[in-house]
Amino acid sequence: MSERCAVIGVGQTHHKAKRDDISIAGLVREAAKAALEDAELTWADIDAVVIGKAPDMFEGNMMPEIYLAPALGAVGKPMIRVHTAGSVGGSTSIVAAHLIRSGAHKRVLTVAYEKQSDSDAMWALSVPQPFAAPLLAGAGGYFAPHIRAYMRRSGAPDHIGRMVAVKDRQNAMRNPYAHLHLADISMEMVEESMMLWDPLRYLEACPSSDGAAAMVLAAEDSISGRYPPAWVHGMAMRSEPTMFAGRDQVNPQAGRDCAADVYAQAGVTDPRKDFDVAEVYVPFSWYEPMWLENLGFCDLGDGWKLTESGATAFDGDIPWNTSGGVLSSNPIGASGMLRFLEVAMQVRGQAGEHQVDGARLALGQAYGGGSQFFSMWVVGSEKP
Amino acid sequence: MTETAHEPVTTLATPIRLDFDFTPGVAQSRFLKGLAKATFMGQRCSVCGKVYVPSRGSCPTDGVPTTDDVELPNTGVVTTYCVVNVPFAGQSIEIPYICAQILLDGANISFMGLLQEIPTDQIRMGMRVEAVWVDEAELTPSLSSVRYFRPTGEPDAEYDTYKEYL
Amino acid sequence: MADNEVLHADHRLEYPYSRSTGPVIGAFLTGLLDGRLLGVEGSNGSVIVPPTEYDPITSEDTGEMVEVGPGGVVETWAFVAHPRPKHPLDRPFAWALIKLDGATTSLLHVVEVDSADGITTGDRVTVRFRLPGERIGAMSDIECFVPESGGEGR
Amino acid sequence: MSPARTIRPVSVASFAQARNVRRDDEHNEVEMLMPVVAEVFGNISITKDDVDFICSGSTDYLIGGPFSFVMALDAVGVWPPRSESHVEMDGAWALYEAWTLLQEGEIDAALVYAFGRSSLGDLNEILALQLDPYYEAPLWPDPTSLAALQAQALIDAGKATEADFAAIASRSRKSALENPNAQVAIDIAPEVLLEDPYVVTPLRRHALPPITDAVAAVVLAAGDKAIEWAGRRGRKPVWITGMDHRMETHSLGARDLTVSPSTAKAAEMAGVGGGPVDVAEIHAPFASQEVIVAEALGLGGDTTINPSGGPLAANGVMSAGLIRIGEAAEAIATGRARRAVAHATSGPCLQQNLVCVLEGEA
Repeated sequence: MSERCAVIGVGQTHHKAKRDDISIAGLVREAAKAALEDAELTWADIDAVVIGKAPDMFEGNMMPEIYLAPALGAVGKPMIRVHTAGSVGGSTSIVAAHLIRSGAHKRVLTVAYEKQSDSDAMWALSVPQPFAAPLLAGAGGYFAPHIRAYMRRSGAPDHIGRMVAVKDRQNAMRNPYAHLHLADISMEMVEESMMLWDPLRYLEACPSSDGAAAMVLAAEDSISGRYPPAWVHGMAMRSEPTMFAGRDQVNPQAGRDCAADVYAQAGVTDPRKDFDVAEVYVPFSWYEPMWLENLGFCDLGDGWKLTESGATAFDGDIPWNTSGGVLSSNPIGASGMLRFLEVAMQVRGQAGEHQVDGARLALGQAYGGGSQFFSMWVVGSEKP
Repeated sequence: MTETAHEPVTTLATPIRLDFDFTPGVAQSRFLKGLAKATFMGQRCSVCGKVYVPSRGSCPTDGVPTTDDVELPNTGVVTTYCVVNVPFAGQSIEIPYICAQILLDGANISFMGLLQEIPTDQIRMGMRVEAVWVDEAELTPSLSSVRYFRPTGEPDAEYDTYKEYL
Repeated sequence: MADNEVLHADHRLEYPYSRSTGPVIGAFLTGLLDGRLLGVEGSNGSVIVPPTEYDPITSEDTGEMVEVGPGGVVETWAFVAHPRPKHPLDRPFAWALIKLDGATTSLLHVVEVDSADGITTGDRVTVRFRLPGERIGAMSDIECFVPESGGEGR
Repeated sequence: MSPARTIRPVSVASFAQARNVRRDDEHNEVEMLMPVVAEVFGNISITKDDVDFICSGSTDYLIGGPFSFVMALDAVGVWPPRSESHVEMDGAWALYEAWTLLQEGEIDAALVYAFGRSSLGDLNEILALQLDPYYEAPLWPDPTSLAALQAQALIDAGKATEADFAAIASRSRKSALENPNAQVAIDIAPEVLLEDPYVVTPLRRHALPPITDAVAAVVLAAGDKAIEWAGRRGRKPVWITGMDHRMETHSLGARDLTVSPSTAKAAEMAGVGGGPVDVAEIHAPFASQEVIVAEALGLGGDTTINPSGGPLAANGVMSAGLIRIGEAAEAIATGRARRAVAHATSGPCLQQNLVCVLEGEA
């Protein structure tokens, strides 16, 4: 009963710390119009709209699909708003793809965004609530102890995180849309940057960005666009409880299960070999080796060795985060979709300077909350 | 048609203030009221037997109400930690300081706490710690009743004893 | 404190949001500083007020800014005898959708009337701006609309 | 026009809700949800392990803090990890998402839940934040005022009178006497209600929905599970035969507020006109809005509207739409209807509308 689904158009904004030139509607339209142009379609061609973002408190605009409906061509159409924390950009893409696969619609526009400079990311993510613990750590303070746990478990040397920080920023130099363009990034520069949440330095953490991402998804009989379609070979979401006894936050079961599910759908047995490129949600540098293991690209404890060997570099055998990743652009609600979008660009051959030659099958991953929500998809240049 | 004597408006201030009545619910109230008496009150799941502190009223893995109250001691283990070096809004502690995941003895889940009375470069995973409470007159139903945790001086716990609770 | 008593606390959610307007909303708000009301050309010859970057029905990009008002017609109304603290006026008023002269769509704002008998659909109203020195480039620069007859009610 | 495609029959296998109340003073969201989730599974003797997908609907603004759906998940106990999603919308749209997945044929059962405590903050201020953040929200128009603009337009168009609003309110709250979960249930004649003062002219107090704390849950099932699980209660399955939802523009000044083209379109796509409608559960929070929705759904005089009491008897923000689907399904399952329509709405003045058609077996 399930229809084939493909990405036929992608669009994104130029991501910046503050897009002070544009309204919220203007921001989402910049991405959506680019995706429509890429698909060679107009607003009227779209059957439904699926929008995603992280907490509404970023912009102080409750259930923003209500305000944004006319800005996104949704008048007279179905519109859905997804919110699954940091994984939302990925989940939004998946909900949109289900609308195609179920046969409900032929062409769906999906958009994710965050205009976090309207307020302050640190505030909006952890609004102080009564009786809660006094604010102890801030955003990175939640993840830094888990990074330390990973280092302890794997015996990874200190410089691995710095390598990832440099690699992803070098990749961002190839991506005109990336927020950070640090031409002189180096291991020394990362090491000399401020230690924020020991063991995490300033340049090992993601920026706070305004930005939006959009894709047009289509059924097999409705393909159009400037580039060949990126076919969806597998997609899945997994959640586990935020806090529970014995929870493994370094290598969460939900991530492993989610990966196993999409790999089975896509016929992937050896991710490192089967994928040509992967775009994975790495907001802090150490999450690359952690997710390498979680996603089964290597054995447990060996993630850092893969990074160290250069395998995940742009010219490595399995490039990770060719767009520059979350470390180079982080409009939170859109960050997951940017991962999904980048791999679609790769298998469509439209990634320009950050194109991996001959990319045919790729993995996009997003996670959210305290690593308890995962969404992933596998896209390929061949029909599944 | 848009000539104007004014600088064009490019930003708009829209302050938003909403007031709520907040309740943490039955189970968390019990935990918070325990703090006002300088005790850690946890709850045990009747299905899996795990002890949650604080408990939000349900076992997150079994989805059943937790009703079995358990009073926990003031002592525990640092399972993992980070040293905070970044100033941010709402922060009231002088940097750098240690933010630790603390597993109370008898609990099956760790929570985040401030660690003091030790230089930031001497903290270790597995360190034994105890809660230091505020003066009795200052005790309130809030985590602010825990001034901080400090090392007890006991030998470190073996990694294997807490590795599931990082 | 009884053992079964549940705790409560006041919780205030507060932030001074600062929004970038983009060119179209920015032009409208700049117009308010000048004491002018602006719309924007939408699809099929329409004039959208307040102006947005997109047509509210077709979603197509909008065109040139055009001046509208200062008078208009009440399309529908709702009378508030007891304003809420955050309402634009602290005395009785009516919310109204007002189709300004030259506009195709209606603007949501308030009309100063002291009773429900003072307003009817089809009434002509005109804008009352705040004094130039009090304007900040926001919707509140429009203090309210008043009946064109002068607001004495009927 | 009928639905353009064949759809997979999916049943509303179980429905549960907490008693709708003005204020649950005691529990947090997890504590409110747990008994309802237990009941929705218990009704048909299944556990969380029997559902393949979970989807919820809620909004952070009711509690005034981000990520309220994250903790709510603890009421289910998603371990081992589950395929799970969340919409920041009424639970009716969470049900739509789950229904979409079930259409693909790869899963057979899903849990949908919704929760919202409107009592914690000032709903009149909170809902203003749904409006255009540049032009409208800064004026803080409250939902009652916006509904009154719509009601006045309806009166001006000669489509309804204040007496009609009172009749709807009177009928709703009288029907609620039969619903143990309803919040406002009373038998008062419309003539008496018309003596109520205006809150915002032309809406009198009785035309407004109550403020409600509510949670609700539904289990959807397809294929053999639908039949088997219904059979465990001696029931026949209640099938969803069509579902659709549509959005309108946000600009109130660009809409004809006296009609609901989005409801009409959704009704057409869901196939409402394909047979007689015995019961319609309409999510029209203000009495005046029921007039508009009933017309858009094309209902005739034979349809019983809101036998549960509807949103005028209990209006849990984020759950009231899901509850309409649950109540409509119960009406069929208990033999009070053979074919029913459920409706959910979102946004000011009925901006977004969902329509679900349910049928029992003869």
